[in-house]
Amino acid sequence: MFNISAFSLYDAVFIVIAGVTLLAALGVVLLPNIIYSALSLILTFLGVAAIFFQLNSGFIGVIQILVYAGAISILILFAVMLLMNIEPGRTNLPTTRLKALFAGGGITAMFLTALIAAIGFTKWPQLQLITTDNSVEMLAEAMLGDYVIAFEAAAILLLASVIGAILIAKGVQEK
Amino acid sequence: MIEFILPNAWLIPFLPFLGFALIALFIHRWPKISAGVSIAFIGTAFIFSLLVASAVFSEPGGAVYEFTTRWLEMSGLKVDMGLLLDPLSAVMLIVVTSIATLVQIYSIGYMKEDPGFASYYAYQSLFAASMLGLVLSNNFGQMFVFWELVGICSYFLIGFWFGLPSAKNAAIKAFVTNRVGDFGFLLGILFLQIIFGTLAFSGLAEAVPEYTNMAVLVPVALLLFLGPMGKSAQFPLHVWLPDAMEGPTPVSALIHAATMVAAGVYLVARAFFIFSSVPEAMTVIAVIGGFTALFAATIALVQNDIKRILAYSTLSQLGYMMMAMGVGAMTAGMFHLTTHAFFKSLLFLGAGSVIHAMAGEQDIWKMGNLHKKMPVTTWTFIIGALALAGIPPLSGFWSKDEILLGAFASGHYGLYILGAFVAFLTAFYMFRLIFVAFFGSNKEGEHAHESPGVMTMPLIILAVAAVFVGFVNSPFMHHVFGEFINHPMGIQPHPSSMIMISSSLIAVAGIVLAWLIYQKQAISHLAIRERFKGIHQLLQNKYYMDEFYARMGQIFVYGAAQVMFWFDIHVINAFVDLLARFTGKSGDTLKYTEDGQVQNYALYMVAGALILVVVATMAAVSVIA
Amino acid sequence: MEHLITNLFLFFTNWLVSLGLPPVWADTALLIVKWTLIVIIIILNITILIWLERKVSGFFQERLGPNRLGPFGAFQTIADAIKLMTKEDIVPCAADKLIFKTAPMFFIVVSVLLYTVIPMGKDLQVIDMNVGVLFFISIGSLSTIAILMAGWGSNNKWSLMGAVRSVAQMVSYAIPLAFSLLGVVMITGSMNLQDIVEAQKNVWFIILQPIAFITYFIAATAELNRGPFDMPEAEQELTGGAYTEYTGMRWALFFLAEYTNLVAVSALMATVFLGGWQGPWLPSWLWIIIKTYGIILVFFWVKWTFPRIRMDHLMSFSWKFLVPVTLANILLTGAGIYFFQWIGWC
Amino acid sequence: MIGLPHYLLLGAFLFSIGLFGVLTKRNAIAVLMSIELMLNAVNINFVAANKYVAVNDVTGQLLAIFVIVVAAAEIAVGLALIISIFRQRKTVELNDFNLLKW
Repeated sequence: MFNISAFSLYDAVFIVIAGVTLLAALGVVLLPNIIYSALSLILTFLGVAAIFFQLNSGFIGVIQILVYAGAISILILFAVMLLMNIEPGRTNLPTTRLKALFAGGGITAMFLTALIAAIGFTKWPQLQLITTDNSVEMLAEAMLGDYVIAFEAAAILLLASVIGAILIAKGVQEK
Repeated sequence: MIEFILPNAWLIPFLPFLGFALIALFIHRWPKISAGVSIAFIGTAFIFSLLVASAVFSEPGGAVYEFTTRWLEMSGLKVDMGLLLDPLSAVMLIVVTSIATLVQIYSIGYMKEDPGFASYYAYQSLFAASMLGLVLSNNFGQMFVFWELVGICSYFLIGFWFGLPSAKNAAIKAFVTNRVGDFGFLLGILFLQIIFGTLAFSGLAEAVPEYTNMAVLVPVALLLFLGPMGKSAQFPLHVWLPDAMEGPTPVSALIHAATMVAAGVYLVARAFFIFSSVPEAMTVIAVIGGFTALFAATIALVQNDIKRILAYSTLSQLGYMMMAMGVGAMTAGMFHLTTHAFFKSLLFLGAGSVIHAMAGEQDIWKMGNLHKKMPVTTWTFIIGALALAGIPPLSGFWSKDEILLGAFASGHYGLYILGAFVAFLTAFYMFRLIFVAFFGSNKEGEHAHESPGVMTMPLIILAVAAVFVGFVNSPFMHHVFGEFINHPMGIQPHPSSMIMISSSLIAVAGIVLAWLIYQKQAISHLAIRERFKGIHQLLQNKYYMDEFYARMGQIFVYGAAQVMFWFDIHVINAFVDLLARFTGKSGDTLKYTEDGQVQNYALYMVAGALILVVVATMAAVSVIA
Repeated sequence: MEHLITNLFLFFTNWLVSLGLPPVWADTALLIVKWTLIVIIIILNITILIWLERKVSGFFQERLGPNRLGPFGAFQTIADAIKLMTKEDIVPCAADKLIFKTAPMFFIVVSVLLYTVIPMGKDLQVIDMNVGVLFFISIGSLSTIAILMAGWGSNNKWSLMGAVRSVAQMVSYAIPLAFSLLGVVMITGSMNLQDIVEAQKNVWFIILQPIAFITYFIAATAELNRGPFDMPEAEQELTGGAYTEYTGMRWALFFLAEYTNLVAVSALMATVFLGGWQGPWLPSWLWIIIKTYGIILVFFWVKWTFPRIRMDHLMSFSWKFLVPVTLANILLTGAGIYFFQWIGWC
Repeated sequence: MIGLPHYLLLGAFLFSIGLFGVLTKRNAIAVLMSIELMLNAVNINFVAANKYVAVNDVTGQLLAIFVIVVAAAEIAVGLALIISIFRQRKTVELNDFNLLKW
């Protein structure tokens, strides 16, 4: 399977990005300090964005950076800073209940096995990566054409969630 | 200019809408500017309408322009929107824009003191925009949208003085009553979409006549007719229109006499291809129209409120138009719509002028001798009344005559007699109003004063129109109107001098009777009232329709509530109790799995998903193997 | 002159290929060379800029500015740089050391990354990306994280407060910033910066989109944390905001990154609104430098002329004024495009 | 050499890491962050499948955009809820969110 002559720069870049992304993702879950978790979450987002760039979908990549790395991660960092009331090094520990820990780990392992098995056993046709990136125009066409209702619904969802978030976070004013 | 306006006819409804938006958003603080903007925009729309009409009527038989664009498209649903410019819509455009312009000019004087001056003009503009949009729609879907917009504008305008409980209630009543009709209308539209796959008039006009399954088409046509029934206030749904007079009088003139209530008639004319292929529906329309005409005319005989008399008269005339549609005389119906729009708005504006002069007094018995102080109002009002009564050669004569002729020629003799009788009643109650209010002996009218020029000018213009509009479909002008506005399925009989003469005589008889009773006082109206006390009571109370509705509502709602109460207690409640007991028992047993830990729930969820994945994989493997 | 730099690049890659390197690797090497060049240019440029700002601000305030070292005090910055480099590197003991040390590096990397898509001349661009404008905005939004890291890592209340202010300000102003550029993107029909430059062959977008230019300028001032929107650093009340605890080279990195951002934003503004590298007689890469410096001088002017604005005014100015105005501009642009298509001008 | 399966595998690993986080973390914000990981994994699958399979179609990328939109909404409301709970209970530990416990 592994053929050194077919190994290209593209593959090397992929392996590096994927490795960094996965390490950062492990960091999110395993680091005991939630600030570090949040920062490595940002690194994961950037890694996923890099994966998108490598897939020649620059638009999604840029959106990924803009929305996830630029906005969502800031929200998370703010929330973390607002909600810290114990020492930072103990903010993101795994659950104390061993049963839950083992059950979670076991289920995750089984799930991963099932997924890997599914990917491995599927007969993938020899597919080539589409290298053209005219996706911005096509995305615009699709978004405001066939999927316009979904687009509107997403807009309304965002509006509703913004208002909801503000109201919930503000809390009830005690008179 | 004409080349420009045809593809850009959307400007006609758009301009008033722009006016509405400007007033509502920016300039409502300056009432005078608001009024000016509103009038300027509707006036421009009027000029555009004239241009459109000149283009449409330049070809024999009328040119038809249709412009369609795709509004939104996705797999399985295509929604078009478009403009339809044909003689029918051109006539309606002119009627709506001209009367709206005059009414808005008139309102400068009438609404002068009102604190809501600017918002009044905003509503007026919005109404004009929606009405014009309705007229220009080329499909049922778009039309329905504007139909509802018109309804909401009517609601706003009836309830314009929402501080008065009566105005508020009238607005709600109008809205709710219209909902009943609109619900049926919407159902009809949906059925059309399901059956024919299109809502465009052009597409339906081809498809409907070839469709033979009457068991489907009859209910669809009747459902569609429910919309006009509500909007044009036909018999069971008529109750809102008289109450709608709580709104400002120019509103009554524009909306509840000339334009919005005519939308129902317009719809029937627009969808004539559907109704005319369903004879049963035609009969229903004719009977309901005729009945409404008679029913409302009789009520109008005994009303004392000047606006209510006119309101019932409007009802009656709308019934007339519907009757014309029903007997197949589509041309006559549309013609009557056009002429009626002019003289009825004239009458309403005249009534408004009187009310304005009398400082809000609406009871005709408290007026009198107005003709000395208000000559312009009086004489224009009389012209309008003569036109309504059908005195030749005023406009009402020609159109009313055509309707009677249509009823006669299509063999509906009963309806013909009914129509002639209604014409008699019309002449009578209109001149009862005139003799009592304008020439009566009461001294109250002495304090009146003529309205300012900004109010009398529209009256004069409308009076001129009321005299001359009728000629477009008279034998003198070779029935020009009918040449453009007709339908192959409609009937267009040759004029008959017998019917003309008889109907004129009937009208004159009505006027003479009114003169005898109310002016000459040869017959005491009080004596008549005493003699026919029962009937008078019945008419005075509008056949107790409102009370009837209220009573029926109470009986049915209360009765149904009784039944449901029993059902609820003995069936549903028992079942629910059973469920509750079951739930309680099972909850007692199962509660120990619910430990309040979100993650445990997530764990169960993922485990379930995992089981599904494994089962599916095994199934797939077994299929392959 | 025009093709001087491109020819040099071409020569370099051809040389590498002739040495037997695969073209892909040669391109990669060229990319590295380009980045190195950019970093060198940035550092040189900023040395000049810092001197220029001090001099210009001095003149604004009727002072002389630096005037001892070298002609017109031109070597002052170099002396400062030497001072900063030799200073002791202090890390507060209560600080979160890892975050404290990473923040300046992250900041400078993000700032340099901004230059990826800016066309610095005809055919002179690191990567010609079809979503260039959006890329610029999204990378720009990353610098908030660096500031937040600096503020948190310092474990000092002034730092944290400055960082939180700064982030709130930058997140708020990122919205009008992006919306202002949208008008231009709508007219061009492309987010590629080269296309945008090409589209200004006849008329600059500052004329077609004056509102967008002004809103972009305001939003960019706030994004850059420059005066009069320099609340986050406000020395008088916050003792320097997020950078309070930083000294020596780390502080210099922040300083450097801020100026890097300033140049990048000005260059983008020149590209998007002032016709980019287009101009007569001079070579294209000189034109963009001239235009960029012109805009930077305006930034200096604004900073040293207006007083600082209160934080709540700052926020409500963005949400209640700039965002509606930019939205209205988008609406207007759409209507205008439709109108011009309708009368057949484009 | 790198092909669609590798991207899918990356997605699978990322998803599993996120899943592990959701099931075992104590801190509510950490759970939200893990959910973001899972959503990102899904996005990788969408975009990769789109880029390898569909030549003239962008449905996969479009779905990814919608996922991002929903994620943004989710994180905003989720964090607001956590803040609201924190105000009441002074903690973000999921174990302490036990008002609904029997």
